[in-house]
Amino acid sequence: MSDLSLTIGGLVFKNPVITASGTFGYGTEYAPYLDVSRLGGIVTKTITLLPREGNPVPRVAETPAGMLNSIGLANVGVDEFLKRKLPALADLDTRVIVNIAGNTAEEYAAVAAKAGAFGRVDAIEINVSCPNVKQGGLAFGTDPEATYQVVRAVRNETGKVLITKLTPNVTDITEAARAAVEAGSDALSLINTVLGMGIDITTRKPLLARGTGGLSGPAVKPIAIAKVYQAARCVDVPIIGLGGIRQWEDVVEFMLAGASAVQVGTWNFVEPGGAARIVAGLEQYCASRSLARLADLVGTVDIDET
Amino acid sequence: MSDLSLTIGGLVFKNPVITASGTFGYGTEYAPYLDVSRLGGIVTKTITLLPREGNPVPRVAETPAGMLNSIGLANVGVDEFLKRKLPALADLDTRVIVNIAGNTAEEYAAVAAKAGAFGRVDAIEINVSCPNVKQGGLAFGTDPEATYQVVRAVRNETGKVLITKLTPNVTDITEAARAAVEAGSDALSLINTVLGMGIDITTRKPLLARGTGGLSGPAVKPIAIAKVYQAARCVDVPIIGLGGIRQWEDVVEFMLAGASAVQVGTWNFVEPGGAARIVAGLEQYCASRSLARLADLVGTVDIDET
Amino acid sequence: MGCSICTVISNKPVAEGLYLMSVEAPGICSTALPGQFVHVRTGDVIDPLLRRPLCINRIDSGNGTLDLLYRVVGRGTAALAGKKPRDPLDVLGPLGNGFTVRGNFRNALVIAGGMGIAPMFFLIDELIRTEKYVTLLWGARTAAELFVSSADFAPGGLTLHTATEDGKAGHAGYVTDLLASILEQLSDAGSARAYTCGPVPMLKTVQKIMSGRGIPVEASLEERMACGIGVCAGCSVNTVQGKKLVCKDGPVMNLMEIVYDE
Amino acid sequence: MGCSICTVISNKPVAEGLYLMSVEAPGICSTALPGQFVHVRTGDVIDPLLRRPLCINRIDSGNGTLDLLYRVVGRGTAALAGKKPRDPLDVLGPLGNGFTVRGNFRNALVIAGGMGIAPMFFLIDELIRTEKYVTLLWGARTAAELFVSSADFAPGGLTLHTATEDGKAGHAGYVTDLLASILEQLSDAGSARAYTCGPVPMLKTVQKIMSGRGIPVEASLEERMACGIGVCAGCSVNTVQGKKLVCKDGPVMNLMEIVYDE
Ligand SMILES: Cc1cc2nc3c(=O)[nH]c(=O)nc-3n(C[C@H](O)[C@H](O)[C@H](O)COP(=O)(O)OP(=O)(O)OC[C@H]3O[C@@H](n4cnc5c(N)ncnc54)[C@H](O)[C@@H]3O)c2cc1C
Ligand SMILES: Cc1cc2nc3c(=O)[nH]c(=O)nc-3n(C[C@H](O)[C@H](O)[C@H](O)COP(=O)(O)OP(=O)(O)OC[C@H]3O[C@@H](n4cnc5c(N)ncnc54)[C@H](O)[C@@H]3O)c2cc1C
Ligand SMILES: Cc1cc2nc3c(=O)[nH]c(=O)nc-3n(C[C@H](O)[C@H](O)[C@H](O)COP(=O)(O)O)c2cc1C
Ligand SMILES: Cc1cc2nc3c(=O)[nH]c(=O)nc-3n(C[C@H](O)[C@H](O)[C@H](O)COP(=O)(O)O)c2cc1C
Ligand code: FES
Ligand code: FES
Repeated sequence: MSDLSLTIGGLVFKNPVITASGTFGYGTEYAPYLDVSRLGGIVTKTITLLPREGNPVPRVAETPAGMLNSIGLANVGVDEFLKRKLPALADLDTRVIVNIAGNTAEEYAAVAAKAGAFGRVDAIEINVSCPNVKQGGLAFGTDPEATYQVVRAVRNETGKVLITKLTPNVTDITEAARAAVEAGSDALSLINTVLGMGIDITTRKPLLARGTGGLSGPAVKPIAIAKVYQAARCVDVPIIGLGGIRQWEDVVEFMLAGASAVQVGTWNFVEPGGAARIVAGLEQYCASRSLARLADLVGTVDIDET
Repeated sequence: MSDLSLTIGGLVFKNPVITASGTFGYGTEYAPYLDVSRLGGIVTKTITLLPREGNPVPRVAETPAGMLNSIGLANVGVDEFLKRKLPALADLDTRVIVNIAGNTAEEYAAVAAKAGAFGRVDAIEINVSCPNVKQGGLAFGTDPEATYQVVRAVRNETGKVLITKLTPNVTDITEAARAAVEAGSDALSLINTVLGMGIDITTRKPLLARGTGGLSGPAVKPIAIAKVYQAARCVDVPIIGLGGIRQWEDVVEFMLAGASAVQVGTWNFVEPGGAARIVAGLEQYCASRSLARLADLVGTVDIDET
Repeated sequence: MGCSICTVISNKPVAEGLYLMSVEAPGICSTALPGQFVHVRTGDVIDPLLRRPLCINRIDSGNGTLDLLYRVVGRGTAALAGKKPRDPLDVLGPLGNGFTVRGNFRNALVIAGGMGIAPMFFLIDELIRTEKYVTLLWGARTAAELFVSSADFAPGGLTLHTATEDGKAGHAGYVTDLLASILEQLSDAGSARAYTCGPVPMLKTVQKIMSGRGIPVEASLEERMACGIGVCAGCSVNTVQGKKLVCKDGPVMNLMEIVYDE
Repeated sequence: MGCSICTVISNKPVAEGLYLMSVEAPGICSTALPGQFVHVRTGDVIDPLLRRPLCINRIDSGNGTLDLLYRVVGRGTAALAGKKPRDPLDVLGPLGNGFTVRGNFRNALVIAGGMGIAPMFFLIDELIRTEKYVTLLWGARTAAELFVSSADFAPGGLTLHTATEDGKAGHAGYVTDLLASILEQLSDAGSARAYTCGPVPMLKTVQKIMSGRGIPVEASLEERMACGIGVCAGCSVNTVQGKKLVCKDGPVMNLMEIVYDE
């Protein structure tokens, strides 16, 4: 058996395939379609201090080889999550990562403190794509200084492994990457969705009620690979790569670019159970190539730097 | 007959369909496949002061519903262009836009001065995605101040209609848009390609020899629509929208988002002659809806701003 | 509830742009309830990317086949229309909850507009099987779309009223024009249930006409979907109890509790 | 040179993963030269997006059909393999320049490795028609891929030497192993021309072996392409005269002028 495991901030993941926030519910919804314990980990939807109902519909739409969403972080709120959703994950043999957001750094910290008190929570992923209400609603993640503040605030509240999830909608991803690491993030995950929009020419209304939204799916994979490659070369913490993954080959591609692990998002909707099939594909890949450690691939893209 | 025309900086275009830089050669290569005079305009490849051979191969690759390129601005240089390529456009009944770039603001200005001396050149499109050698190679377009400098330098050299072509690879497109307009740009075109990358997992080499490159094609259309929508709401000059256009419906979508005209890029490769078919589609669209002026659509997306 | 590669048995147009596809799917058929839907992948491709939600139109439990009735409106349904017998079809389902068929009532009023007819054949089959008196109010754009008659259902149980926008069959106009007078005729309104599916303006009208009558009205709703199983939170709908998800809390919901904005 | 919707006549595997497709394309056939290629859209879809370049394998000018010989290596060629007789096929071509067939020479040496055989049947047909003595050195992975014999060409003109990597037919090894000795046997080297197509390592070897012999060597080259007609500047190749474009200045170029990096 080849070794598919990897370590992030001291935490061992048995394999690099994690399901992405907002695409795997609270962790058990896909149980009828796959053995969740096959996965390296799962990330919950973004959890906020108070429950949120989210944005008006339509809040999903299809685009060429991708989709747009503007769910608006609909979730049950941290208390309800910890009371009613987290217990269902007790017996799963997989890492549980709770994704959090807030409108202020203090809100992030408060959610992290609550979630961090639970043993079943293995790590916290900080979604910095949330609007920073104190600074006029621009996302925290588009400003390295705000990113630093948020990560720092969370770091002060919890000893859990911290992953900061970066937005691709910036001029230079390495600035946010460095800020997150300096503030104490144990790892980075990228990319969150790409800003996008579509318009129905018959009704003249936007495809999403809110106008713009987040693009995901195969269409964004080249963007994600580029950002992972850039981030991996500028920080020393592990990178979790995501954006458009749908098959084991994509995972290998992200690993070559510098990712230690990956997340599968939109593809869960297309192929429920697809994430487990990707794990099987990686096992076969390692076996057929007699690759002892999958992690040896990380960052080994062969680029002529001239 | 409906009126498909529009005006940019006093220059009348008979219809909004223009072919994009780098995807239509020097203007005549596609003549066997379509009547170039059917088009509203054509944009040449980027022209630089000196000839350029471009980057090592592979320099094109395919991605989900899109493609990557890193041609490296291969072109014959401005003198050769003006002497040998421009004359062939003499008899075309279409607007000729010369796309220019340089490594310094002075280089941009020099190319603009040379091209601007020719009557056949109707407008100049400034490609600010070129690396700014004076400032360490980051693209001019990623820095509003550098964008301003370049546009200003060109504006000082020529009275031609100026279009500044913006890169989408920025945190906030409205900053670059405002800078270009303040510096005297008569219009903006967006988007240039999106930073992307792919890796061949068999060879472990990047799909493009250079590693990262520019993503284009249908995959990026939602990104382009979002940027056009944002830019159109913050400046008063006409916007030329592009990114992923392949059919007349896409043109209408860009117009609703705020574009006065559009450019067709990658799709030329898939369907030579496709740009002319799009013009025909727009004519039919106007006729079937008894739309007197296509330009009335511009910016009329129906968004609930709450 | 599962995801399986089924086999297309037949796939034919029944009116212009309207197709009926039969799919061999014994697993789904054995548990499906009227009103549930399936989430179909239209091809083994990444464009179009998402699955398409379609109601279960009818079930032949003997043969283990289910019918899908769909209108070609875009790329996904066009791809479906291109499927041939023996082609594989990736079907997720049955999903969501169904109509209430059991219970202590005698009269069933079914109000369907346009593609809203899709879930109703299965429902009517079940209503007749459980010995209800069924009145179907069926509105369509053209007479050709009224491609099924009461003879296509088990005998005895079905009274059919039709309306067409082109006026070529039945009442000329909307099906909701008929609703009020049908309600008057209803012998025993206290023991009636209503079922409806159709475009939003129709549902709003039905909601208005039915309000205050004490007849339970179940509607099969539509919303844009990504996952189809309650994960993405894409398909939300406003109800008097707050936002709910059409795919998981529906698609069948109490019409009187749906909150439509102005 | 044009873009047209042609019709697939037949499409069959000739060896594992190797397909031969016949396409009705009288317009293209009437002007095509050996060595030219066509740029094919593999479906009416946006994914895969780009056209695929394929050599013209052979032409039946009487029937106005052309053959494409292709190996299934990815999504585009897999889509091609799924085409059935009467399916439409969007073909752009003929593109690029062809091999030099005319001229004052008697011996033609054709060196093909793997898919490099693709443009050679058309070339050999023309060489035989213009009364050259043709020697074909054909290397393949397996014996099954050597699916054509000298009997499949007009009589008299063709001598065939084969090599297979699995050693099941002809020389066991690379086709270039045969090249030097064949050159020795060549009666009249001063009046010979060589033509080659195959993977880059093979072309490099051919370049080395042929160097200094004064025999013109034309190679059909490959590079990643977007437009196929000299617009995108994607398919550049280094030559002693600087960068050229494979699609426009090639695909047939003087092999001795190609600059390969180390
Ligand atoms: C629970 C449910 C059951 C349905 N049952 C049927 C049925 O039995 N027969 C039938 O003809 N139609 C039904 N619809 C509508 C059907 O899903 C759409 O017509 C179909 O998805 C359109 O796909 P397309 O690719 O052809 O159109 P496109 O417009 O190209 O689709 C683009 C995107 O929008 C979505 N979309 C488009 N129209 C609708 C719509 N009306 N509702 C939801 N999503 C839409 C698509 O799923 C896709 O994601 C149902 C919808 C829902 C939610
Ligand atoms: C002038 C020319 C003539 C050719 N003639 C033939 C022929 O007659 N028979 C044949 O089997 N093959 C031929 N090839 C190679 C053929 O074009 C590729 O095998 C094919 O494009 C692969 O497409 P795919 O979608 O199956 O593979 P994918 O790997 O999925 O393709 C991805 C992208 O890479 C490109 N690509 C992949 N391999 C090659 C390659 N070797 N050369 C150029 N582009 C490639 C594709 O066109 C596409 O854009 C020729 C190539 C060129 C440049
Ligand atoms: C419907 C939907 C909802 C999402 N919700 C969240 C969320 O709540 N929090 C978050 O950090 N990312 C969210 N994302 C982003 C994904 O986790 C992921 O970063 C992105 O979709 C790119 O990956 P993919 O292409 O594999 O989907 C969401 C994505 C989708 C499609
Ligand atoms: C092969 C290729 C070459 C390009 N070269 C240039 C160029 O020289 N100058 C420029 O401003 N844009 C260039 N572009 C960008 C296009 O003009 C256009 O902005 C981009 O491709 C998005 O539009 P599309 O999706 O319609 O292709 C190039 C694009 C491609 C695909
Ligand atoms: S479609 Fe995903 S929650 Fe309903
Ligand atoms: S493929 Fe575009 S120039 Fe050759």
